[in-house]
Amino acid sequence: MEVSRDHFVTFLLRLADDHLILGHRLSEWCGHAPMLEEDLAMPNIALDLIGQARALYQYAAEVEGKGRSEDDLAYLRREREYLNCLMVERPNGDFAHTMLRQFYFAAFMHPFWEKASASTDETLAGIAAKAVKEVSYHVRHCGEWVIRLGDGTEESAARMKAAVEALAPYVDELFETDAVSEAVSKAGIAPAPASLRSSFDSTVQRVFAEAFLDMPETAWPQTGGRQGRHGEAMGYLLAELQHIQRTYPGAVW
Amino acid sequence: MEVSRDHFVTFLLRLADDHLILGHRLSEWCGHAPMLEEDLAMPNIALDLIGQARALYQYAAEVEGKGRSEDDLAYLRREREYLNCLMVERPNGDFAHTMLRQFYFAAFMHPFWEKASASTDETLAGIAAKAVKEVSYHVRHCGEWVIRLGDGTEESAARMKAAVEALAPYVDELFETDAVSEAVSKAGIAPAPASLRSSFDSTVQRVFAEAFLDMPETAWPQTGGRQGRHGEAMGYLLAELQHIQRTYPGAVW
Amino acid sequence: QAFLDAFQKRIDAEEKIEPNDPMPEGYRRTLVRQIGQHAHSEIVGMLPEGNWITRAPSLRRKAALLAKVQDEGGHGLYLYSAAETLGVSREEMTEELLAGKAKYSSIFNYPTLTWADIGAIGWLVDGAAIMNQIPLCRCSYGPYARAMIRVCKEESFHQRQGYEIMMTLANGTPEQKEMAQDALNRWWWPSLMMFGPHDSDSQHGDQSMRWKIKRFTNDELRQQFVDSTVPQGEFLGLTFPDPNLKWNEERGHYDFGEIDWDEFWRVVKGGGPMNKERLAARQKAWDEGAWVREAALAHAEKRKARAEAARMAAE
Amino acid sequence: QAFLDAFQKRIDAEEKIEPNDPMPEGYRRTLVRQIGQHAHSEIVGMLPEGNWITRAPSLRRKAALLAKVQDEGGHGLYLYSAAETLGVSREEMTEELLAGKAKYSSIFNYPTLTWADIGAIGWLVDGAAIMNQIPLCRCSYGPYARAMIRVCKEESFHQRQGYEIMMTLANGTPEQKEMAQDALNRWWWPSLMMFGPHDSDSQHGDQSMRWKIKRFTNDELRQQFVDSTVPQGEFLGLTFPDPNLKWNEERGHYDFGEIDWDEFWRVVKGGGPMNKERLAARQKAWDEGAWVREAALAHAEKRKARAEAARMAAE
Repeated sequence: MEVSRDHFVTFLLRLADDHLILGHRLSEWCGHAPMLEEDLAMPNIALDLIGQARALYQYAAEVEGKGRSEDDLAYLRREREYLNCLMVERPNGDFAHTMLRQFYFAAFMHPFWEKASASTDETLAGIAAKAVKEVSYHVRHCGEWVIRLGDGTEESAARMKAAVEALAPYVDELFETDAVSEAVSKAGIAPAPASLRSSFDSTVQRVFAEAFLDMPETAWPQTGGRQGRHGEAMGYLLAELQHIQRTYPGAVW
Repeated sequence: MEVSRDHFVTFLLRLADDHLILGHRLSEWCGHAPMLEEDLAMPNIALDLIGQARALYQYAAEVEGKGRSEDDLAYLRREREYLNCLMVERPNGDFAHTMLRQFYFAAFMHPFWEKASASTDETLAGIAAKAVKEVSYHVRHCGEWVIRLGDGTEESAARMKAAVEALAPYVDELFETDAVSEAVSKAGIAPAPASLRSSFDSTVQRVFAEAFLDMPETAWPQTGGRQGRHGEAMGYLLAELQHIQRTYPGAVW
Repeated sequence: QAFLDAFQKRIDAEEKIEPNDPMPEGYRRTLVRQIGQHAHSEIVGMLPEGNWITRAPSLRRKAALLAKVQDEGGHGLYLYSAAETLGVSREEMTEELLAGKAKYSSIFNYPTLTWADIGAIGWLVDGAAIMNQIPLCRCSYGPYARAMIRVCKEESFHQRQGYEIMMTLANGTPEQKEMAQDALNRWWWPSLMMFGPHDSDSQHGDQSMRWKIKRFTNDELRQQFVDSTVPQGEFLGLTFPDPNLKWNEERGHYDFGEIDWDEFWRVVKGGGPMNKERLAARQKAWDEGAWVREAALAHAEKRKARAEAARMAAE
Repeated sequence: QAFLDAFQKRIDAEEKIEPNDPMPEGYRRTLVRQIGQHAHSEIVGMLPEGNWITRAPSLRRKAALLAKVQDEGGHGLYLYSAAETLGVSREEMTEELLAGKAKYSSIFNYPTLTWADIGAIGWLVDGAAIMNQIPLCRCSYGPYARAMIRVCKEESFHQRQGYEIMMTLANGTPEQKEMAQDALNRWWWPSLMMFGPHDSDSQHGDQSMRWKIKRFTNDELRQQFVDSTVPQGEFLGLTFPDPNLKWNEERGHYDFGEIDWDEFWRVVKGGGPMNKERLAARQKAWDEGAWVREAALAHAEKRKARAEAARMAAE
């Protein structure tokens, strides 16, 4: 079963954009973390994400075959062409929000990469094999923080609860299915997002139980990121991300 | 006594940039003011500033004679080419900071425009005649807020004092003299900035006396804006300001 | 009942009801709710457009947008004043908004994603608002009717401005035209939703019509809006995202597809893309502004006390 | 005095002093001050470069910059640990920094205005730091010397990376070359200031030399830096902003102009362009992080208590 080039590129860009945008958000903390150890850990995770994004953009560029570079893809698209899910673009909020967002994403990506390391696509399998090790550290590190804050002081527990509530509408989009994700999973390239739900849920449940948190619930999941319909914070993020590339077209850095 | 075209253009750009950047900062409040009346007053002042900036950019473009438009000048220069003073680019801080910054700028521009309405340059005289009316409202409106906050509650007085301290290093730059300002004032085009100090001081003194505030003092005035050496907040402001123009080069809006 | 009949007679005679006139409690309540909702819509409506002020693509557009958003604040102010004539204060209304008890127009729960959204909002959202509001200029309650006359004049200016933005984009580069089309795609259905549920599902419709607070039904206004807007869109060379949209010679109106009422109710109830953020932004402004409002009050009182003391000393 | 002589003898014999060794109070104090300052410099130094992470012009550069800033945090961590061996905690040192009592390198009180500043900082600032730090790898205090060995290795990698950024810009478009030149113009003199006042004005110099905390004087190190950096700049085709800079055949060194000592002292005392903002940023991170640190502590205690209870129950 073959996947169309368009679908494959779209799939890769969605994944790459998730990593770039979340890496961007995380890197905004740089030098402003609550403790020095986190000023090391957060850039470390951000580095992993940017590294994964690079590998994915490079591969997307290759598959696309239009002569675009990783930087063309990362920097020179318009907002409506970025295909990341909404969760990764959410503003950082406080440390509880940031850690929870990262934990959710890692809890989703861990089984994703695990399955993808047996991908029928060798390049993706290679990316996955490297990423799965990195992301299992992210699950651990961020999960520990979720526990520490959920079962810390009264204030930290309240903030953690607020974070769970604030991010709840953005969880379901991770598991969204459409023609692209179906084509890719049918071709054995990557797991169907919906198939990762139980693994995600059990990771979250395990951590939330220790953190005395209730599982996220929402009557109104938000969606649209995969079609490039973002929140209002996204435009500002891109203005910052793209500014130098847009200001000096064609320059090499 | 003639002024060189370069000096004249530089003079106009400095003035235009002051108005654009301060207007930008002020407009960031839009929809977030502490009361509805200020959600009307602040955009109103911002509109005056943007209007003045437009007149000045248009004239600068004309004098420069290189076929650039007001938007080319406002949107398409690099950070080091913007010549606004540092005060106008300072982040908004709280309402006390914003009002004080606006009050300082208006207290400086009021005598400036008053003198400039008798400029040997007719176009500038025309811009000045219109602006002087607008800015006298800004002095009044912002001055009243400085008084209200300085002589309001304990909290508002403390915030007002903090604002005075925070902005003190940026006051002196308004009065800075260099070859450009000298050439322009010798030609009778605009007053020498230093000549406006006593008027500025007496406006500030009058208001500060009512507001129970001490005059701003600093051992270390900050400067550099007139040579395009800005603070770190400026780059983010420009990324936002310029994003659409940079993204769609040559488009008409 | 005699009072109600007499009141209805005044209404039927197209007399204006004024603040000090006797009025049925239901009439007062309906007006307070509607005017308050309307005022809140103006205030919350500053946010999606305000989102583009610092990124407006030219100085001319930036100035026009600033002026527009400022006008909206002004409308909010007139409307709160009109509601205050019915004995409810701006603070009370604001607190109801922030508590999620008072509604505002659901359209502002959609995000503005590109510059073209500013055009689309002016053209479609202000266009729909005008359709709703023109009849309100003849509303039976005097202060509301008079506020609406001012509001409508400015709104129609905004609508033209929005259309002009769309025109510029539609005649611009291919990317700009695409941006305009995308904005139309996203804003068309929510604009149709602005007229509210079908007449058959509308709660307050009939009584409001009798009291001449409303003059046309939701569906009538919606049809009017479609009829006047579709030719404008065609003139721009844009396509409406509705395969069922076509001129019906017989009816003398455009037919159009069914609104996604699930989405409608979801957004009304708080599940739109921006509901939480809009309220959070207003809440933040309100909370962070508290010390300013307190200071203004404290200062005014100090002033009054001093003036009083001076007067006493002089006597 | 016998103790001091014995201590000096160990120093002269190039023996390493270790945490539990007896040492003169002045030696300890000097080290605490210097290592603390050094650690703070790494931490505050994350800010000017951190300022460009979200705006780095390519993914490769973004990753490298992230890694670099992270390394600086790591250096801060080693150094705080080295200082802790002398009996002063990281909290205490942080509080001294935030209270303005402890210094950090003045160079970080200049803003990063363009991407080229990231190149210039790597090339010049890290270059100057390495000049200062290489001799510290042989510092008489063991833990400090060992920390510096790790630090120096990474710093020289950063320095090469910075030079490579400058090279790319210098070989790039005219605008990029201009950007590189502008960065050199702004960072050159502050880099020279990094070596501190002239030997004749240096407070702590002589004793530190005797104790082999320092191995070269400020002016010696500054000369070394100029000698090694000028040819690198010339290779880039850039011009140093010093008309007096020229090779002195006789001395076998570059002559260079006089530093603006007024500016030097002004920035040391708190009047640089970014002094207030750097401290404010650190203070904000510290204050806003307080609840996180408290929560971590509270959780650790709960865990311990639970483990304890479980152990008791099991016994």
